[in-house]
Amino acid sequence: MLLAELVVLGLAYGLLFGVLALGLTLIWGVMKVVNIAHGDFVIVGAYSSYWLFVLAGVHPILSILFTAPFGFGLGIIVYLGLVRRVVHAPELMSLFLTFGISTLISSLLLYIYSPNQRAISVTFPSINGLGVVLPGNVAIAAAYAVVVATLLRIFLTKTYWGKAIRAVTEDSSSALLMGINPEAVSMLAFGIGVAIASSVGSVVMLLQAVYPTGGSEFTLLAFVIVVLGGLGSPFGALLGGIVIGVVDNVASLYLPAAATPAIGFIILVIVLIVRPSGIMGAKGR
Amino acid sequence: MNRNTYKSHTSNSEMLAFGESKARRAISRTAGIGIVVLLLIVALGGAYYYTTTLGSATTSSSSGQTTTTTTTTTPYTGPTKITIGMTMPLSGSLASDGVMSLDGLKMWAASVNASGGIYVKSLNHRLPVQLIYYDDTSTASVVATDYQQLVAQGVNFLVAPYSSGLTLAAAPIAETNHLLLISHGGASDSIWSKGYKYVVGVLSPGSQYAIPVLQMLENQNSSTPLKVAFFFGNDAFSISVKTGALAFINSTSGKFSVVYNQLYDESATSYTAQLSQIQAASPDVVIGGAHFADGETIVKNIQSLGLHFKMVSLLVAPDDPHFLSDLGSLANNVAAPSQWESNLDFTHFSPYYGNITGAQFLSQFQSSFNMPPNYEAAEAYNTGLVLQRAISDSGSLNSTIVRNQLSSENIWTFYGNFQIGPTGIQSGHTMVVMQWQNGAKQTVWPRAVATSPFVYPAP
Amino acid sequence: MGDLLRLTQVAKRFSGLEVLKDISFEVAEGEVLGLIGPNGAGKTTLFNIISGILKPNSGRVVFASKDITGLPTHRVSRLGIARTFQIPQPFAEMTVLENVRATLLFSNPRPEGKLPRDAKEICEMVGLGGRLEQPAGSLSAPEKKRLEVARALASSPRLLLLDEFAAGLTLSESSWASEMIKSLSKDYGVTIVWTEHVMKILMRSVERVLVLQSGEVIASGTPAEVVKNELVLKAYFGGKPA
Amino acid sequence: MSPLKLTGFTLTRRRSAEMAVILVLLALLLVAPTFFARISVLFFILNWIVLAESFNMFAGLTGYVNFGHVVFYGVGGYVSALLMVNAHASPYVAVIAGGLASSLLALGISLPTTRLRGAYFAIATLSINEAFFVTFDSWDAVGSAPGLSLPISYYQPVVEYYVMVVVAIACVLSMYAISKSKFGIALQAIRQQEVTANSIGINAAYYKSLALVFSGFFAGLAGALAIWQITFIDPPSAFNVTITVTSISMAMLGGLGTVIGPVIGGALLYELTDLLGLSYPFIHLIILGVIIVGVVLVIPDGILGASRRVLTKVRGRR
Repeated sequence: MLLAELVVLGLAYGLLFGVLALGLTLIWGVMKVVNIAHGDFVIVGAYSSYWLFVLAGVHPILSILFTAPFGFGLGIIVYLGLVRRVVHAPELMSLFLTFGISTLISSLLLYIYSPNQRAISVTFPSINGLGVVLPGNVAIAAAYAVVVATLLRIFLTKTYWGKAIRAVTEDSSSALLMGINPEAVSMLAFGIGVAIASSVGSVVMLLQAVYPTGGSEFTLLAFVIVVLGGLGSPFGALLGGIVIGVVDNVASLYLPAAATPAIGFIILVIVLIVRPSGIMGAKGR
Repeated sequence: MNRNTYKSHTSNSEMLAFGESKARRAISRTAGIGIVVLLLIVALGGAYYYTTTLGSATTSSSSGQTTTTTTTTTPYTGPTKITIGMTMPLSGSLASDGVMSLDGLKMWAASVNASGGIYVKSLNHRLPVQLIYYDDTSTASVVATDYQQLVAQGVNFLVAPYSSGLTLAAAPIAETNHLLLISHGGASDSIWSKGYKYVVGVLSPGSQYAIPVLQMLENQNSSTPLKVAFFFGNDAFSISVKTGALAFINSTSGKFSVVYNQLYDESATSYTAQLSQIQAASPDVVIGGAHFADGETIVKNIQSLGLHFKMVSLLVAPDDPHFLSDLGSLANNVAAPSQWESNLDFTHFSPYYGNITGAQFLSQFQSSFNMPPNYEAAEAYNTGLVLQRAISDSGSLNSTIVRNQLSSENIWTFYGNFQIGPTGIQSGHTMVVMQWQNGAKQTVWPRAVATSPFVYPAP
Repeated sequence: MGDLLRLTQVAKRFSGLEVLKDISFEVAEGEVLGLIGPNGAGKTTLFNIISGILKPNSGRVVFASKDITGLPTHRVSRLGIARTFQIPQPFAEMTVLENVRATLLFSNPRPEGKLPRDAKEICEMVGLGGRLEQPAGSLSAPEKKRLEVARALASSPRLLLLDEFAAGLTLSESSWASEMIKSLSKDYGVTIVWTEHVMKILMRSVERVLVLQSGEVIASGTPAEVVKNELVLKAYFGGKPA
Repeated sequence: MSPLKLTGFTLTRRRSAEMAVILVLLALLLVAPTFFARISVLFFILNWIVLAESFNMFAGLTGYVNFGHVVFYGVGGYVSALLMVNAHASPYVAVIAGGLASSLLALGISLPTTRLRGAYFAIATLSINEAFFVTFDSWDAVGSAPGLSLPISYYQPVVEYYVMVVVAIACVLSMYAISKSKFGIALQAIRQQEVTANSIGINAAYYKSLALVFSGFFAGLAGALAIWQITFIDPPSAFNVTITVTSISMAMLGGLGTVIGPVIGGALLYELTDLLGLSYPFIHLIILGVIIVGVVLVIPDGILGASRRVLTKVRGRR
């Protein structure tokens, strides 16, 4: 029964992880930029939700209505001001730039809000079913993840701009021939990626304490998931998230608790050795 | 345009200098530029250190010369201030602890200087104190270089950075330069097992942390052995707490039985799996924790899983005032071993030193920094008090003399007793146990200082 | 004199899709073999298998009486098989001369080889004498094709694989290409396999043609014979005469 | 004419001037401990130069971003620390053992990972580093989370400094030798077009492994020397991703793929963070962030590339 409970918990966390990674994979897919600041945008969202809650009493779930558009705007500003310049540069250049952005965001947060950890106490009742208990906050996080994944899927398959993003991801040169403006698509993808990260921050506020320099942990998690699933593949990101979520939770049953974080990384390395471009990755990339 | 810039960046044609003199000239030029830049760095660095280290030495000696020739009365030619050097983790993973500690020291320095400084008998002068602090970014290598910088600047005494690991990185520099290093936030017992002479601690070492909690439980008249789950984080400090707790349990013969004993990963997003396993072992009490965020998450997870234990005692997190504001009613009945609580009163002990009580410390800190202090701030302030006492008692700014003076001090401050063992380890100070009761922090152990009875078992 | 290259029942699948089905043929020493077929017929895959970039699922590749099936690319190269890429892939930041020199440095010259071993000479041979110091990345598309040949020649190959070599070249450039190929075969004794999906250019310079369609050899013979083959006309030219 | 001849050396006036400057600089490094009190700053400048240069030795030459570079530093540090703490080994032996252990590890890592391309390689190496971090963090035989601390008898700052000087010189000279050799040309070819490199007879997998082994060796030496100097090692300080990212930043700041670039970048960035940390303890990281972003936007080709551009422009105007 404990196993079933952990699998359910892992699935729920995995969905959230997957959505976190969706933002990263979208940006990678369109402009081949590895965004090291991804986790810092999560923290920015989390802090926004924290202050909205503390100062105005806005419920963290409601504050997504603010953090998502805020993240979108922030993403577009960062794209236009900085990231745009390195889209065509070698991979390392964008890595270096986003590292700089990450340092800047985390150190500004540190300076403004002090290094103290922040948490809020909003709890939802646990969900009991079939002998399995799922903490209410985790269930809400999973529900959020499902909504975002569904919305993104509809956007990517039904709208012009969504299709344009997919076209550029698959083959940027032929997308160019089809009359798609790659600049606009990149801007949009970066905006959506940051919006997702920032809204994940609101949900994270329901689950744990945050602190200004905690972004790198989310970045690392998103990296691992994205590569596990196959860079640029949204479905792969969700799948990778679920794999990591379930493995992370179930492994603690069989291994010393302190050693469980290694499992995700070891799985990733093994997957890459067997399938050098991830589970859902394109062949021969 | 950008594309072109990157092209020229990646064009390392000189790497493949296939015999072309042009390429070779390019290497020469770039190497030349490189060397000039390097020289500039060395020169700038040298100038900086000259002004900060040698510079200060020359100004004091020259001022001495001028005064001796022009005045008739015996002028004061000694140092004009007591300099205390340290690094603190002001950024990085330990930043919140580092900032809190630094604030405690700043508050001490301000109060000393407001009262005119410390009287140094050997100089027959009252000198103000000056804190010199750098950010070590929670990184050991920065500690290593910055303590050398402090030594080079000629500081009189050193205060250790927050945390055991960083203290261990600072210790050899203090030791080889014969400078006193007072540790206020390094609780690992291993610091005092290396044979350092100049490293002194003001706080109870990690091995002592869980003992009052266990003593308190021992007192709760249970006839059968109390079932304990140990659930500590995986870090040096928490492990030393667990080691001390296990040693204590082994010495009590049959009062406790350990039914669960695992370390956890402090960065985990949830501890549900382990908590379920703990529940399966059906312990009476859970003793563990590590830092702030993980402590809060554990309490939240216990609530969301609907688990109930007679007592939950965690390290660090419950002692932080944010614990209540973050968790609200969930905080109730959670206990923690604590180095210090503001409601403790030691004024009836003697010799009492420092003209400040716990309550005064609380209110002064609150008004200076606009937030309530935690025990890290108190430890740091107490570090200042202890140093101040040893300087006035020995009448010297010499680290070796002050270190020897510390060996014979047995004083009380708002933080409790100060007395050190032969290795420099703190032996006088004792831990207390705090517990959240109806939204208020209460000291529940030892009975002599308790502000409220221990709520056990938790309702 | 035996065959220089012999393929026996080579097959290749990509995630279930059969790209090559039991291909068998041989190339005689000194021959110029044309390999034609529509896009997606498997020509590049075949080259990738011969040059060791891909491993076949089954079948054998024998070069100069040595089984080279699945041998890594660099070893295949050192045995004397050079190739050009359909889309030129030079070392973009190196100059033309450096591209050729790097190849000379790592190739394994054959004592009986007649090809020049001097980078400048090779560049002049393919008409790049005036571009020696230019970074390869900044060459025009036809010049890059010439560089592909220069680089291939620098490894003093016994067998040269030309992948869609004339595609995208103007008329005068492609006639230069066929002249050069003839001369390589005649004057330097290089065996050549040349793929093209446009038949015309190839027909003038090859002795024998294989027609590949959907991973199978559907016809072989002299250019004149192949052009008349019903199957080829139907499959390749959609039934209309060339 | 063979390309290898090009490493031939002709003494021109410019070159002798250059040699003079290098010799003066070396002499300064050698006598520094007599007048410079903060010798550990010089030590860590050299330590970072070795880290940046060893990163460059693989990534700069092959174009593959090794995001787990610090794993060599950490393993080198741990191996030497274990030898000193448990076997009371001579620090020289321990440092060399640390370097060798890391080069062995590099060989092991290279076998499965050199098949991976681009970002996949970067993240696979990052994951290997994280797996090492977590393993060491819960492995009692290597001290687990509390880490290891050297007996104070090992603490000899001046000796450590001179060993560091030797290692740094060896590292930069190795990079120079590699980039001027056939090996370096192979790596250049791999970076620019790996498929083509293979098809002209370059055994890319072999050369990449070899480059990683060299890179790992020097990073391992750097790690072993750092623990000798700091006297304390624990998993967060040994396998810290920030060290990798800082090494990358240093190499890029100076000029990736060049010999002298990481030397300039390493010295400059370290000294900058050091001075900023000393002067502005609360805002130095903000300043650092601004500088990094500024470097990407203003001199994306690093200091060497930028100065080359400026010089070309000046020459053009003349």
